Formats: sequence, structure tokens, C-alpha cells
Amino acid sequence: MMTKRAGLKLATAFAALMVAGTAHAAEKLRLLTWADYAPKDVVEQFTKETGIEVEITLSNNEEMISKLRATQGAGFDLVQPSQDRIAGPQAEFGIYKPIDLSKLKSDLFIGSMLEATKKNTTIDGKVYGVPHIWGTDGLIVNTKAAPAVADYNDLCAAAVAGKSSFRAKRPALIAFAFANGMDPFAAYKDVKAYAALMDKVGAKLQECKKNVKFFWDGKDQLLNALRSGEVVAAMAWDTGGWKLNSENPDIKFIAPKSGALGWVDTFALPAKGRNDDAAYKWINFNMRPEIAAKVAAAAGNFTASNGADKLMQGKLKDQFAESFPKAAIDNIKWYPAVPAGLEEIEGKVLDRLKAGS
Amino acid sequence: MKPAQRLTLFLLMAPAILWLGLLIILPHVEILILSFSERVAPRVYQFGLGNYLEFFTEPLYWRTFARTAIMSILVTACTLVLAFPIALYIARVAQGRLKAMLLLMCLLPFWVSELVRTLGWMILLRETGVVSYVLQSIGLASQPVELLYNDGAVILGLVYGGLLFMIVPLANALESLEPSVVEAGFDLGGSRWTVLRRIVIPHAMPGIVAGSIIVFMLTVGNFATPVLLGGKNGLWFTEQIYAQFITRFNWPQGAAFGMLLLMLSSIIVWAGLRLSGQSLGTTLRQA
Amino acid sequence: MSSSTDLEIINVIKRFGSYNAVDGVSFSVAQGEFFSILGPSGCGKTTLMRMIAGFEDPTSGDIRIREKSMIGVPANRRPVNMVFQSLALFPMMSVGENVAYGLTCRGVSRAEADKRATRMLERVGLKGFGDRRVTALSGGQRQRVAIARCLVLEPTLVLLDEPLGALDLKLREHMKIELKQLQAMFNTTFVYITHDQSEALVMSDRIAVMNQGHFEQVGSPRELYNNPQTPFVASFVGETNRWSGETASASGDAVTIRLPSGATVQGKGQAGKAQSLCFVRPEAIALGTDQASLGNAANRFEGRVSAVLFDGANSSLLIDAPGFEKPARAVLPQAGPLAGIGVGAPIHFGWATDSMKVFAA
Amino acid sequence: MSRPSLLWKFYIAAFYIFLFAPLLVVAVFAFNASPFPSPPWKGFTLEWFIGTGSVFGKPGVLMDPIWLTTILNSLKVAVPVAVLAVVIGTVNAWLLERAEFPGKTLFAMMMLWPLVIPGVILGISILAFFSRLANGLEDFLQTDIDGLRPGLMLIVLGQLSFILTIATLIIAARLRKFDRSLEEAAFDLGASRTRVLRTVTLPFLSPALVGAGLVALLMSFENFNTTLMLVGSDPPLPITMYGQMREGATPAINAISLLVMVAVGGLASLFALTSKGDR
Repeated sequence: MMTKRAGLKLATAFAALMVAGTAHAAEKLRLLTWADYAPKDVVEQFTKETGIEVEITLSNNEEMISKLRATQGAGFDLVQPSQDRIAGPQAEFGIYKPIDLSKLKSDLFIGSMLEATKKNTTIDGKVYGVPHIWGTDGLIVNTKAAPAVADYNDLCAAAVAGKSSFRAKRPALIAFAFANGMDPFAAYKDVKAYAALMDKVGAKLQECKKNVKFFWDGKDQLLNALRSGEVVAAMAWDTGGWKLNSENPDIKFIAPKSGALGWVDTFALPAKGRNDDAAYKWINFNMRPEIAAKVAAAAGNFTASNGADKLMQGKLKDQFAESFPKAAIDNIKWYPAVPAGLEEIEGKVLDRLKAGS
Repeated sequence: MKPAQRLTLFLLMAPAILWLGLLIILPHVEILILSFSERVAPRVYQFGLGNYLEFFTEPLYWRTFARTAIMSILVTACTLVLAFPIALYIARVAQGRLKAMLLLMCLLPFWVSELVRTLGWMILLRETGVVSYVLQSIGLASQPVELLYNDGAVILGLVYGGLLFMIVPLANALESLEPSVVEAGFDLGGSRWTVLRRIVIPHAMPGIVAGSIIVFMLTVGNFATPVLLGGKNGLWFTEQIYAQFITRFNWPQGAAFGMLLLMLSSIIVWAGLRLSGQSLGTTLRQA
Repeated sequence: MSSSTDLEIINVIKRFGSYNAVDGVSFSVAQGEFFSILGPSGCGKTTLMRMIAGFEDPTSGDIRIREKSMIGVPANRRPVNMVFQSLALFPMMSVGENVAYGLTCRGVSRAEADKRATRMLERVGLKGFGDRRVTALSGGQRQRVAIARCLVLEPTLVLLDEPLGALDLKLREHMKIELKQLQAMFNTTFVYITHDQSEALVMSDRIAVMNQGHFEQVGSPRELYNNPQTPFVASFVGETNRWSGETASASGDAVTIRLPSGATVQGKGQAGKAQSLCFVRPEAIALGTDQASLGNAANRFEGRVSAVLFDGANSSLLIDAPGFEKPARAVLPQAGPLAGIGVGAPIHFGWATDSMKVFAA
Repeated sequence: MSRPSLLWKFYIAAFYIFLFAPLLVVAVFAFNASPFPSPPWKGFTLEWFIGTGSVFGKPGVLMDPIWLTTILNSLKVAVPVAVLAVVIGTVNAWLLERAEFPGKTLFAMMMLWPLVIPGVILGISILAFFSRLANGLEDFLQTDIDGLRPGLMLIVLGQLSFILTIATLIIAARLRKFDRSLEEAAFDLGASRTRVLRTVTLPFLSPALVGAGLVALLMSFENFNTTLMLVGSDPPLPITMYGQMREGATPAINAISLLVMVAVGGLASLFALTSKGDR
């Protein structure tokens, strides 16, 4: 009897699921993006205006590319990789499709940023990405516990032994290269030179490793560690630093002496997206100043939308001003597009870093 | 066989053929092929041993591999030592309801997701965690102690995860030992130790082999526990495979690593069976 | 007994690979008869029965029930029902559901099937057991349910495959009688398979003795016991003394045989050219304290009691005598001058020529 | 063995504490009124289950669409896996125990194989193969088949690849105990083949079928290694938990874990109940 009833319940649950699955036949935009880039109220407003539902998957650069690589560019209608991660993977795997710029209202973008991004994401004369959100990588420092930290190399100083952190990802390699007087971007063209440079950076990081509490992975993981004092100095995104700064004024985001790293996250179309119209609508909708301001506030970063900064809250502006004096802004190192093949070199250095002891 | 019967048999075999063919055999053929393809230029691949050469020439990779293998063997041995007294107790001392309850209590934690168990260990071991807190409050430590993110934590987590798969086959094997045989051992003048060594352990051998093989396989193929509990110095080989596939987009290299891991686990399983003279079928049934 | 035949087996052969499990068997069973097939395990009797039930197809030959050939008719369409060795009662159903099962399969309505099942249970002495679980029954009750389950379908033929094998001795003795009574009450034709000669002898109207795929002899229990036609039947049916020796002389059916240890015995039957087998039933052996008490039996010997095998009515004596390489077995006298005889006592024994069956070796 | 020594008993007790300690802390800290699942104890709260997010900045798991969708995703995988495992497992068990065909020993060996393959490798091999299959079909049919790309469908297939072995073994073990004369008896009493299957064979197998279904459900629900490689845009529960754990533990993960434990406990006792009828 028991079994019969259990079976019946299972069957009904199953049927209900199937019905629920098919009921949603409305037009849909499948968006692969970063945390906080599509806040709830913005999505709701978009759905109200256009009738298009937005299905959001959160991810990071590597996972975005690997998902698209696994599907050959299927499964999503719009993705948001960083601008330097478009040309290389496109050449290797063909996972994006060109953007039809005529469908975008280009005056919504900050002109110089749009041009720079277009330049970086152009292959064979076709543009594959337009800018959305930008920000920097620098140092988050608990100025009370670690007052001396001013550059990436200081993370390896004895003063913060066991209490520093960075991500075992490519920004760390680039950052430490600059901090040690090298110019990795200049070496992009020459694979051999780049490999040699990376080996040097790897050795430096290897040395630094004993100082590191852990290689952080997720933003919240690092922020929690900084809040609890397990970590006092870390290489991280500006936005996290400003968020903590609002909670605890001792914790500050600092533009390192050797320069913050500037990144731009973009909009790009996956090769097998099914709803390009919705994707263009979402881009245009998002670049409207009032929407862009909302998104920027949620993400804690800046937007490539023209005029949105006038609408943003004062607090973030103040924090930015504190972290970035004029010289520091000029010193921001913007990532150029990564040529295909370099990531393998970096990958191995990172693997060694993570595995070696 | 009549044609109708043959058709029925074929129809009944179809799901199994589809299952084994599409989900097991062909995918393995695919990664075998993939592991032999070398990238020469964007979107251009050719047949070659490059991915395997890479493994043997890059110390990072084979060291991770060796480390994973050695630690898995260590974990298996620890699990065996920890589990044996428990299995012996369940099989030979506990009676009736106590026995059923002890066994059930062993089973329960293992039906809960591995991630939940790992989360528990993280809460216990981390610097701001329970153990550190208790040590401080009873005065055994003056400042927070970090017990997480090291090899010890990984071994602990893996041993914990393997216990059930050791206890059940061991208890099954020990159960079948005639009490009179043990009594005869004592009667003929054996000490506790000699009886254990000469009678009980040899009898439990099939269970020991079955348990060890299963624990080894689960350990070597584990992913979440080493990633979550391990520190900045330790990489598990499955992490390498994952990294090649997911963060490096280098499927051929990941496929080669996969084949190597498959070979490692097959060889160790085979060697274990060979050394102890057991067969896979009976071993798995034992478990 | 009616003269119409319910079952007719015509030259049935069943081959598994190159092995003939059933090797050209023919017989017929009359309506209402209790027919047994007796043979050692592996003789092919189960295969034969499974062919009658429809679980196996004969390689050649014909099986007819009431004149209708059953070749190609599946088991669920034959007017034959079977009581399985394991009884095969359905553990997931109650007693009543077990009995009604076949009826519902035939499309009889639930209510009608229940009614008939209840009536049938009453007839086999299981009134009020309908709602019990089959696991809650005793061995004998289970037996009766298994038979009721067949009889309720009013089959032409009921096949029974050693159904008493799993019962203990006392119950088995009891069930033998009960089975016979049930069969008489329903007047249904029974074909019964067993390797236990006493079951066959007690219950059957006729018995076929089967060996290595073929029938050795078919006859009434008495015929088989008293007039075995082959050495196999002689040794398989009932207790017997068995010796083999050289044919010393033969005239007509009177044969003299010299045993290897030297004794000479006389019997009747077909002697072999050089070697013969001879059989004497223990109850045919006369015992006495002296030569004279054996009367004029042709075979008379003197020996000593080597063992007393006391088993109530089946008790026997083993006697060692010069000239016999194996001890002779005789019924233990429990009255008269020899009552209370012990091991080592001297004894005279003998038998008449007619009591010893001789076959060519 | 003679009477157990005190040391031995002490060890047994310590062992069971060791066994349950992690689960216990997970459960306890789901109710701690603190943003971190760690001591000290800051008071009892249900905020992590049914909170609206006003207290800790994150809503309770039962109010959070992220957790609700992920549970729904898990069900969308687990239910088809369980149903398919039972249906195909029954057919496979029949092949193993009843059918005679050439290559049966090989077949039986092959069936055990998935248990020896590490889950990550099952995942990558299925990912790689289906990716090639989808690419091939795309060239051929000029359309992309979603089901062959990472996603729920592929997760179902990936989990099925080894859960089927387990389901088959459970059902085959029960089928081996089945007295075939029961089927013959039913057939002999006039039942058709389908009727025999319906009234005799399946009722006998039903404890094993329910058991295999529950085991499949549980295994699917907690599978991580294989699923990780095949996940698309809709992650099942373990994947979401893993992601959140890497972000740093919050009591929300404890809360969801406790719910999982309660659900698993419920299913396991259901299984224990059904398998009792087995004996």
C-alpha cells in the first residue's frame, strides 16, 4: 500500500514538473553574466517593457568561455566576458557572432570606450563586443592592520605573512609583472618572450605563496575573510574594496603604485544565440543612463553608458576619488586583447603556482 | 530460437546496448581519440602523443598525479585501520537491535551529500571554527588555530568519506566467520593477537580487498573534498582534469589526463585483485 | 475404471543437444486413473511432465489429451494443471485469491470466482481459510491449497511433481493417504511424478518405472513388485538382495548360479550366457534355528547374524554366510523361536527357487 | 571474540561521535543568528530558512529564488533518472538473470564497469562525446540539438550512466530470489504472459523496484562529480551549494543542508520500511 501511494505521489510530482516546464513558452533572453550585473528591478522593468523574460546564469570569464566552448556557442543569447577575452577564444573556438552595430544606439555609449573596445574585439573587420561595465583591479587593504601595503609586492612582505591573498588567475600574473618592472602587454606579440617573462613572474609568486592565506576564488569568500580579519591585504576588484569601506572605514581600496589594472566587461553574442533581437533590446535598454546607473550601483562599478555617472550616488564617486588621485587614473593599465595561445602559458604558470610547494 | 523470440530479446537488449554504447563505450573512445589530438594552430588539430609527452615532461603534472596516487593509498590504509575495529564490533560483538542500529548509523551520514559533510568539516576546522573556538575557550590555544586548508584536512575528509565503503564489506566478510572457528583458535592455545592475525584477518581478506578497492577508487576520483578542504599547496589530479576542461579550454590535454587517471585506477584495482586472488564481480557484490 | 483415455503419449523424444532426456516414451492414462512415473533423479521424468504441462516442446512424437494433440498449444491453454514441487503458491495473494486465480484468468467474474474458490476450499477441508496469507499455513494445508487451486479449474488432468518432497516423514505418510482420497473424491486423472517408490506404490493405480529417458516397465504396484521385468525395476522398486555370479547351468527358466565366493544358488528367469544377476526379497528369506525348520527350500545356508537393524515393522537382519561376499538381508522375526536373536548368533536361512528372479547381467 | 575491552568500547563511541560531528554542526549552525556559520552562538533564529533578507542581507533559503530553482532543477534531474533507472534496470535485470544470449558474460562485466570509472571521467567523456555528436548532427541537420549540449538532459544521461548499474544490481538481486515456478504456475493456471507479469512477477519485484527508485533518487540528488562537468545554465542543488561554498560559507548553506538531511532521512526510512517487507 505504502509503495503504491509513494509511486502515485512521484508520478503526480513528475507530471506537475513537466507541465511547469512547458507552461513557460514566453519569449526569453538567456543571459550569461556576472553577479550583480542584472539586478532584479532592472530585469522586471525590462520584462514589463518588452514582454521578454530574462533567464540569468552567473559566471566568470573562464567559465563563460568554457561553457560556450562546450556548446560551440549555444545555450545563451547574450554573454558578458571581459573585452580582452573575446578575440583569442573567438579565433580558437568560434564561439561568438559579430555584432550588428546598426542595431545599437551608439550615442548611448561613452565614445572613447566604445571605440577602444571595438578595436580590441575586432577580428577580420567584424566587431564582437561592446563595453558595458568597467572597473579596476588593485589592492584592498585593512589600513590599520597593514598600513605599509602600497603595491602588489607588499603582499609578499613579512608584515602581512599568512594574512594576504590574491586570485590564482591571470590578473595576478599581469599585476606582479608590472610591479616587478616588466611590461607583459608589450610582450604579447612574442610568445617566447612572454613565456620567459611569465616564468619570472611565476617564480616571484611562488616565493610569495607562503605569505598567502589562500588563493581566493569568489568575491564573498574574500570579503568575509577581510571582514573577519583572517586576511588584511589582498589583490582584488575595486568594487569589493568600496563595499567593505562603507562597512568599515579602515578597509580601503588602493590603486597600487605600479598601476591598477583596468578591465571592461562587454556584451557579446554567442555564436548560436537564438534571440539576437532580445539581446540587442537588452543592450540598448541597459545603456540607457537611468538603467545603467542602477546597474552600476548594484555592481558597485562604473558603466560605459554615456551620462549615467551624473545619476550615480555620491558615495561611490567619493570612494573612487579617494582611491584614484589623478596620477593613479593615468597609471591604470588597460588590458589589451589576449592573443590566442598565451593563456596556455599563463595556465601552466598558475598550475605550478597552485600545485608546487 | 524463433524469430519472434529473437525480436523480443533484441528489443529488451536495446536499452542496455544504448546505455553501454552511448554513455560508456563511445564516450571513452571519444576521449581516447581526443587525448591523441594535438593543437597546431587555432582550430587545427593533428594526431600526436603531445598531450602525454606534456604530462611526462612537465613535473607539475606527474607530481600531482603521483601525489594523488600516494595520498589515495594512504587514505585507503587509514580507512582500513580505522574501520576494522568497528566492523569487527558490528559483525561479532553487537547483537540484535544494537547491531542493526550501529550499522544503520554508519549508513546514514553517507546518504547525505558529500558537500554537506565537507561543509561540516569546514565549520569544525576553520580558523574561526568550532574546534579552534573550543581549544581557545578551554585554554589549550591562545589564538585561533587554522586546521583547514592543509593535507591533513584533506586526508581527514577523504577518510571520513570512505569509512562506510570499508565498514560494510568488512562487516559482511567478518559476519560469515563461524564462531566455532574462532573458539577453536582460542581452544588450541592462540592468544587474542594470534587469533586475530591467523584466523580473523585471513578470513576477512575478501572484505578487506573489496573495501580497499572501493575506497581507493572513490578517493582517487574525488573532487569536492580536496578542493574545499585542501590548501594552496595541494592539487588533486581531478582538479587538473577539471582545470584543463573548464578553465583552460584544453580538452585534448584534459582527455589525456582523464585517460591517465582511468589507467591508474584500473591498474591499482587490477593489481589489488591480482595480489589477493579476487575477482571484480564478487568484489563488487561483496560491497 | 472407464476405458476412455485422458492422456496419450506417443513415441515422445526430447533432445537437449545430443543428449536424449526423453527417449521414445509411449503410454496412455485412462480417465480417473492415478498414474505415477517413478524414477531416480535425472531419469527424464520431470522433462516428460513439463512437456505434458506445456513448458517444453517435444523434439518429436505427440501428446494427446482426450484425443486432441497438444503440440503447439501453450501451457495456459491446456486442460492440464500442475502442482509444483515447491507448490508455487503466490506469496503476494491470500489463500482465496490463490485458488480463484485461474478462474479470474478465464474471465470468470470476481464474485463468482470467490464463491467457487470458497466452495473448493471447503471440499479440501480448508473452510474459512480464504483470507489467510499463504505464508501462515502449515505444510499440509499449503499442499491442499495447491491442489485446490488446480482442481477448481476442473482440469482433465492434474500433474503432480513430487509435491510431498518438502514435507517431514509423518506428514508425508499422512498426505499420501489424503492425496489418494482427494483423487478418488474428485475422480480426476492424476499423473504423479516421484523418485520415492513407497509414494508410488501406496497411491498409484499404475506405475511407470523410468530410467535414462525410457520406460523400463509399466504395471500395477503389485506386478512391479512381484514380477519385475528388468534388473533395474527389481532393484529400484522395494528392498531386495542382489547378487551377481557365473551361470552354472540353465534349463528352461530354472537357473543355477555360482557366486564368486563359492556359494551356489538356484532361481528362475532369463540367465545370461556367462554372468547373471539374481534378486531375492528380504521377506522371501526363511529363517530357522536348524536346517530342518527351512523345510524343502532349494537354497539353504548357514551363517551368523552380523547386524540387527531394528526399525519397527521394517526391521531386518544382516547375515554373514560362507560363500556370500555380501551379507544377506532378511526380515527380523519379532515372534517365535528367533525373536530376540542377537549379533553373532548362528542361524540357518534359505529361499525357494521361485522367490529368486534371475536376469542376464 | 570474547567480551570487548573498555578501550574498544571507548573507540566505538569516539568513532560514532566523529561520524556525526560534521552533520551535527551543520544542523546546529543553521539556526545561529550570525552571518557566519561559526561560533560563538549568537542566539536562535529561523532567519536562514524563512527570513526575507532584512536581517542578514540574504533571504532565507525557502524564500530565495536561487535555492528554489536549484531544488526544482535537482528534481527535474532526479525524477527522470529514477524512473528511467527503474524501467531500464528491470529490463537489464531480466537480461542478466533470465535471458541466454551469446556474450552474456561480457555484458555482465560491462555492466559493472561504470562503477570503476571515476565520476569526473564519466562526466568529461560524456561531455566530449555528446559535443562531437551534436556538432556532427548540426552539420548534417543544420540545427543544434539543445539536449546534447551541457544542461539538464545531459546531466540526466550522465547520472544514468552509473546509477543504472546500481539499479540493475538491486533489481537483479531480487529477481534472483524469485522462484520461477511461480510464473509457471500462473501460466499453467491459464494466465496470459502479460497477466503473469502484472499479477505475479511485478508484485514480487515491487520492493526492489521502489528501493532502486529511491536509491536512484538519492544518488541523483547528491551527485556532484559527474554533474559538475555536464552542468549548463540550470545548476542542480550540489552545484549551487559548491558555488556558494567557494564564495564563503553562510548559514544559508547550513539551512539548505539541513533540509537535504531531513529529506534524505525521510527517503532512507521509506526505503528501510519497504525493504523490510523484503524479508
